[in-house]
Amino acid sequence: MTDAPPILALDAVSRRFGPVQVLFDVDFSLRAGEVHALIGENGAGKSTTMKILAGYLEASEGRILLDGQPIRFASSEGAEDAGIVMIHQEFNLAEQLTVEQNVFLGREKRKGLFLDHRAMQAETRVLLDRLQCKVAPKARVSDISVPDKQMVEIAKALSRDARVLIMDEPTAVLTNREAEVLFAQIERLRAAGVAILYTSHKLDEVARIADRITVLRDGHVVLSQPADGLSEDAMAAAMVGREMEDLYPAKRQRVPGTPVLEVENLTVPGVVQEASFTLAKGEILGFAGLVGAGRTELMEGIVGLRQTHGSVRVNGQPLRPGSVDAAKRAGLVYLTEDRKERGLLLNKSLKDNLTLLALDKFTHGLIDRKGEEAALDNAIKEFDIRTPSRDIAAGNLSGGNQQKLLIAKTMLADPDIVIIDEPTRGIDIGTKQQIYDFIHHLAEKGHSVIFISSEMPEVIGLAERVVVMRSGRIAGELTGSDINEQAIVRLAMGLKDTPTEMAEA
Amino acid sequence: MSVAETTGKPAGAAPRRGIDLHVLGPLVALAVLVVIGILLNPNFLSYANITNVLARSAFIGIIAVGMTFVITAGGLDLSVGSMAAFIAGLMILVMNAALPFTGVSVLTILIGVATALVAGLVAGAINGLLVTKAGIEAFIVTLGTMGIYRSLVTWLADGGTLSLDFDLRGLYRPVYYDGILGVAWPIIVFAVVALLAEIAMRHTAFGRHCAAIGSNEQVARYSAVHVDRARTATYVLLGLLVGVATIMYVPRLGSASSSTGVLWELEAIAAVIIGGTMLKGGFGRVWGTVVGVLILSLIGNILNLTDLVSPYLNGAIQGVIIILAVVLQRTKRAAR
Amino acid sequence: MSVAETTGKPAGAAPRRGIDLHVLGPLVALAVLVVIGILLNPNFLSYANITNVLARSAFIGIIAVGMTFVITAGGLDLSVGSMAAFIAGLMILVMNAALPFTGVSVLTILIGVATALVAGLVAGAINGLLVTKAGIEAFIVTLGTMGIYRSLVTWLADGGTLSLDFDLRGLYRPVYYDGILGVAWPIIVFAVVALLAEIAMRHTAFGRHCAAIGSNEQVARYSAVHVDRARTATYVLLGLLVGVATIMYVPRLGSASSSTGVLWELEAIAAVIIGGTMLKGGFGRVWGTVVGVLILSLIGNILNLTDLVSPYLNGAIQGVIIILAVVLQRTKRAAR
Amino acid sequence: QETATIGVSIPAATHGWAGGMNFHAQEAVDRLEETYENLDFVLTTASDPSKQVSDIEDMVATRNIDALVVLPFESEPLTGPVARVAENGTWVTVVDRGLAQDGIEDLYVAGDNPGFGRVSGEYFVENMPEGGNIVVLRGIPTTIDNERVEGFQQAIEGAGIEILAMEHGNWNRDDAFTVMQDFLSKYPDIDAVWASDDDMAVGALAAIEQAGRSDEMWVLGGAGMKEMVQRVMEEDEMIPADVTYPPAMIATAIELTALNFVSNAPVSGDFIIGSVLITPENAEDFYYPDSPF
Ligand SMILES: Nc1ncnc2c1ncn2[C@@H]1O[C@H](COP(=O)(O)OP(=O)(O)OP(=O)(O)O)[C@@H](O)[C@H]1O
Ligand SMILES: Nc1ncnc2c1ncn2[C@@H]1O[C@H](COP(=O)(O)OP(=O)(O)OP(=O)(O)O)[C@@H](O)[C@H]1O
Ligand SMILES: [Mg+2]
Ligand SMILES: [Mg+2]
Repeated sequence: MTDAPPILALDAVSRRFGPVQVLFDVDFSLRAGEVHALIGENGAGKSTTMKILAGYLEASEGRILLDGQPIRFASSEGAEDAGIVMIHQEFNLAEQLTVEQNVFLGREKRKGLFLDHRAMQAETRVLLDRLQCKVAPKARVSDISVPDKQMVEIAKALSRDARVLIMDEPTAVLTNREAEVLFAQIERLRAAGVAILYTSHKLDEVARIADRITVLRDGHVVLSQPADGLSEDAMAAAMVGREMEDLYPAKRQRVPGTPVLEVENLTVPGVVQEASFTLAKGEILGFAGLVGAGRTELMEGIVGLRQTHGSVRVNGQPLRPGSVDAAKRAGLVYLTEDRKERGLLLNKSLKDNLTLLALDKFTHGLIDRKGEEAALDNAIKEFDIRTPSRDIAAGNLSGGNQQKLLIAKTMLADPDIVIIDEPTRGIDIGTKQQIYDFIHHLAEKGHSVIFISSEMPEVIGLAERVVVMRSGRIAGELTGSDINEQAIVRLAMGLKDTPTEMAEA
Repeated sequence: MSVAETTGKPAGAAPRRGIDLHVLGPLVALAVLVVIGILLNPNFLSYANITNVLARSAFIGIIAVGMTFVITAGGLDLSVGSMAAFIAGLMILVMNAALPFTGVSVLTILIGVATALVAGLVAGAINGLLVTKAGIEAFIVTLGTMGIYRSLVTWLADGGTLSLDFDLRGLYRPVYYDGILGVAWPIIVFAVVALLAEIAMRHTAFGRHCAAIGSNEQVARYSAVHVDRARTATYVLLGLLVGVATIMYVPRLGSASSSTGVLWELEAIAAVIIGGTMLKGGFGRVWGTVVGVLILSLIGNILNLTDLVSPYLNGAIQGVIIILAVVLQRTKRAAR
Repeated sequence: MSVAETTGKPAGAAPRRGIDLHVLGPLVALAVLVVIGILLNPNFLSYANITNVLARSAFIGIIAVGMTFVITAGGLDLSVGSMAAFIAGLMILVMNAALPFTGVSVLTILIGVATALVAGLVAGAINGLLVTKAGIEAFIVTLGTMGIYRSLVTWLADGGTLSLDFDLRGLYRPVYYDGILGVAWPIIVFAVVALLAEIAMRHTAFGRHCAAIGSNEQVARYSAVHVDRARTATYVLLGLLVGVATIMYVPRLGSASSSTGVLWELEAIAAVIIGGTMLKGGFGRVWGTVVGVLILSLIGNILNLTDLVSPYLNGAIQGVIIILAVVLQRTKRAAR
Repeated sequence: QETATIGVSIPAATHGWAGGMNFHAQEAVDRLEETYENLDFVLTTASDPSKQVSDIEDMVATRNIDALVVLPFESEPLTGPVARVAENGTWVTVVDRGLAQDGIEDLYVAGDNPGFGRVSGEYFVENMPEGGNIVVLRGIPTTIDNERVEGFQQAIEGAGIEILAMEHGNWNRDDAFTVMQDFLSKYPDIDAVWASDDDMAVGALAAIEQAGRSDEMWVLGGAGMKEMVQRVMEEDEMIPADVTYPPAMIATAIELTALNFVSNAPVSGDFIIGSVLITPENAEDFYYPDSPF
């Protein structure tokens, strides 16, 4: 198969944003029936390459070849007509429309003059079923969960009969199970002769499904070869440009400090019931659970973003409910899992975003702009935010770098207690390591961290203690050597034969 | 490795109830007004009064239906009132000018009707193209054209009133005052326009595209929706409907002047929003707009049914009721 | 990260240069108007004319500055014109009523001034609370209060005109007509308000928070911004500035009636948008608003200084220039 | 005795004169309702012709009016609807602005707009024997304004008076102030101002005063606003005279209409209230301190 002529190819393509060049003479090709993975660090230019292939961006220089013929797409429509479909890294759904309306947007089925609602509903149902996604076709997209949105996005792409399917980090917000469903679809499409371009920061996935791998570094292709014989470590090394050491910092052995956060019988109406737990000074507390277990909602309740009943105490003092600002003043901040809708002002500058949460620290009557600039310098250095310029809008950062900016913003408030919700979504492997180190150091310095992640190895690798949630309730707690995948899954799924060690923990 | 298996959550089932109550909001407000009307005056439900209220709602109503599409697609049009005045003036001038050649005949009126439709179409297209091609904010474009049309009609009328030839008026008059089976023409036209628009909004690709553009223009663009074309089309449609409204308006008063259609734009926009369409775009409801228009007309009618309040305070009562009508709607939604 | 220097054609968004030109837009439009003014009439640059234009701009200007905050935070206020009329009427009534007790004294005027500020504050708070606490769309809330205030002033004035006591007027008059060092008070007040507001918008947390709320309310909430409080504050600030504008307005003619401040809201909003603030919120520019106000005033002034066009067409010219001023701005940006 | 309902439909108080007219209408209605138990009134104010037609429709459909007193917002658009009311046998009184068709109304009480312009013009001719430069502030662009200005222009024809410029001050103080300020910037030599309404005269005077050119010119307003009449009475040099156009004509019309239902002497026909020049000599007769206008 790999010897077939490419369907779609880039020939010495460069791309600039203003004076900044982000792609340099990229050669790239996609063949029918092949899964081609494009990997690289955050900001390496993966999304940009994909958008050029799919006709959303123009190349500054170089040629795009479709079936060997140079082509210039007037717009993404032209690309779609040519059978090239892309799933974007950032959600690309109209929030106020329903699932079905989004899936068929721009390609509505008609019966005469009118829409054929029934056919579209039915087909949407079929597509979603194929993805084992339970959302109703009539549900409004703004009302469904993040993973479901991704599934809808995938369903939308599947509904268009593609010759070329381009997927930009489709699994970043998916769980394993959902990812498996997606891989089955990819398998099916590959067998049907579709050319697939895929990117992900989860290198195990890449190793599993890719036939060919291309590595981008700082806009240059540094490697392009068949996937066989390229180990995960080798991929990571090619991406980062150095050998990777241990991903997780060594676990600390320490005596638990005094409790700094005590949550008692906290109920978030409709999602969380009677949750109680404590967090000690200098501790990293993991939160695990299935998607929809209510971790996010519980944390949002604690920091005052949702209505709650029950009590939250910080350093022994009751926290005023319903006020994010009060929580912040008490030294408690929350880093949201939804960077696009709740985390960053995408059309504002990096600086404005960085200091928004901690603005009072920069305000002495007037805002101290020099101080802000210095903070931005610091953040760029400390969190390795790769930006072509200091003056771009946050939305123009690459996805992973947006996430880094969000972390920097949260940390700027200098919290005693920080709740971090899915911080490594869309983050490259090198940076993940930096983030783990960072969290580790925070705890070392006496800050307390709640770490929520759906990536179980992360939780296991970082946390000293793990709370597991199941359908809005706290199902149990694990410490020390009890923290392992099996124990967490049992608690998360509510299996009866819970290990007895649990009770002692 | 990540945690597998999602719990079987019934995603998307929740909004149902919320929307149902939200839907009821404008209807409840309308019902309350009707009850108040009945209590205040026994003639409120008389055939004549109902016909009056519905027929006079038709102008704003037809325009507001078009406005629903513009707003749903994330736009706005402040020029409709002036546009209506200008088209009415133009129509009268053209019909008067045609009179020596075509006489007092249906043909003359058809020439006028054609003038109105073409003028509406062109005026809508100008607004639409300035918004989409020149990329100027709809508020500014239509504020500009609002001034332009208002001036033009004043100028056409030489500061006074443009009047349709008296005999022609006699021939044209039934278009407002008569009807079939006791239903006046404006009511029929309004109903037909609303019905077609409701279908267009809910059952055609155009309606969906409007909502998509208003919800997220980028997404619509990425989904191969012809954004500029659809957006221009909303303004053209609105222009055309302004033309239709004018065709019903001219036989009512037989004249046009610089005071024709003043503040219609605000009334139309208010009706759209009272009906539940979102000003920011992304969601539109034609039947809601119809209810909104009826609410606004009824307020005026009810204030005329009684002399409980000083006429100076009519505007205040009107303002309070508009706010209350929407409060009702919002509280219902919050209570879901 | 390799950021290479290139000299090739700019392929996409280059915020820096783009913004610079975008910034120039309104200034260029203003400069063009000034040149036109000079060419049309040598008196255009006279001290008297410049003072007239600037002093007259002050009312709308002060209000538009407040409106900049409201719009930046994603709101809108249609009630300002009526509110100004109502406050002016109230102020006159209160001063006339105080006269028998306090006499023709500065105290009486201070009572009036206090009335205006308190009334503005309260009116702004009502708008703000209805928007934030009752969750009604700003368009509807302020459309409602617009009607209410307009009615109230008509009612206060018994349909006629409320006039300040003649002697008091003599004492109060200098507040509009006099000044220091040849600069009239309204100009000074306008300048001070604009300056403070520019600082508040760009250099205080409040300004940042307004932009954040207008840009994405949810993100602001997650960033510990008191969204409701800040949003209410924008309306209160606007109300207060309407009060300030009224304090400068009343000494000019010493009267208020139902025709006071008609359409000021549209003019103020137009000035804000011409100045480069986005109607959807998220980005505001106070100095741009000042330029916008001056552009609007100059258009009227220039039309009065020439007799090239029929006065009937003034509105049309005005509309064309408003659109052109913004086209200029947008084209510059597109040309980056 | 059977109760009679009289509908009164007038334009809303959007400028000073209309405000005065609103006041007199309200006052007449209150007074007559008090005096005659068997009289019932419906008073509506309209902000545009279309709303006025709606008001009249509502009166007919829901209030069963026996008589209609209407001051048309504009003549043309109201002609048809008022004619329909008259066809039902309802008594119709038309005030101020005649309908476009003769013979519809039973009673016609009106001012004289061309006359208003003519009287004003004649005053200029008389007081500027050598001619001179004047500027004109017009009202809201309407037929009324056109009639007044035409009457004025005819009256000054051939008298050597040059109209430097005319702009619309929209019967509004603020607009007139702005326009007059700009006129003063533009023309170094203005001998007199015709502000075709007293509200505009107030604005114009303020602008002239500000420019310090009070001694160069005088202002003739119109409609008989009480402040203006007072200044004429006090022989203010800037306001040597005024021309009447009494808003109280609406009260006269309402009273005459009411007489039909309370006495046996129906009053019909045309009552034209001519515009009179107010001078310091006769000013006292036109001064109503209690009116808001
Ligand atoms: N519209 C834009 N304006 C300016 N710079 C941009 C724009 N879009 C992307 N960039 C820059 O181009 C570079 C490449 O971004 P791209 O999104 O392709 O990275 P990526 O490889 O997909 O990274 P990630 O893994 O974080 O998603 C980044 O430095 C980014 O900031
Ligand atoms: N943006 C959203 N809008 C509406 N509902 C949401 C949204 N995000 C999540 N939900 C719903 O809230 C419930 C729990 O949310 P969520 O999935 O975030 O829980 P969680 O335990 O934090 O899981 P995870 O963080 O692993 O995704 C789910 O039923 C989900 O559908
Ligand atoms: Mg990317
Ligand atoms: Mg979550």
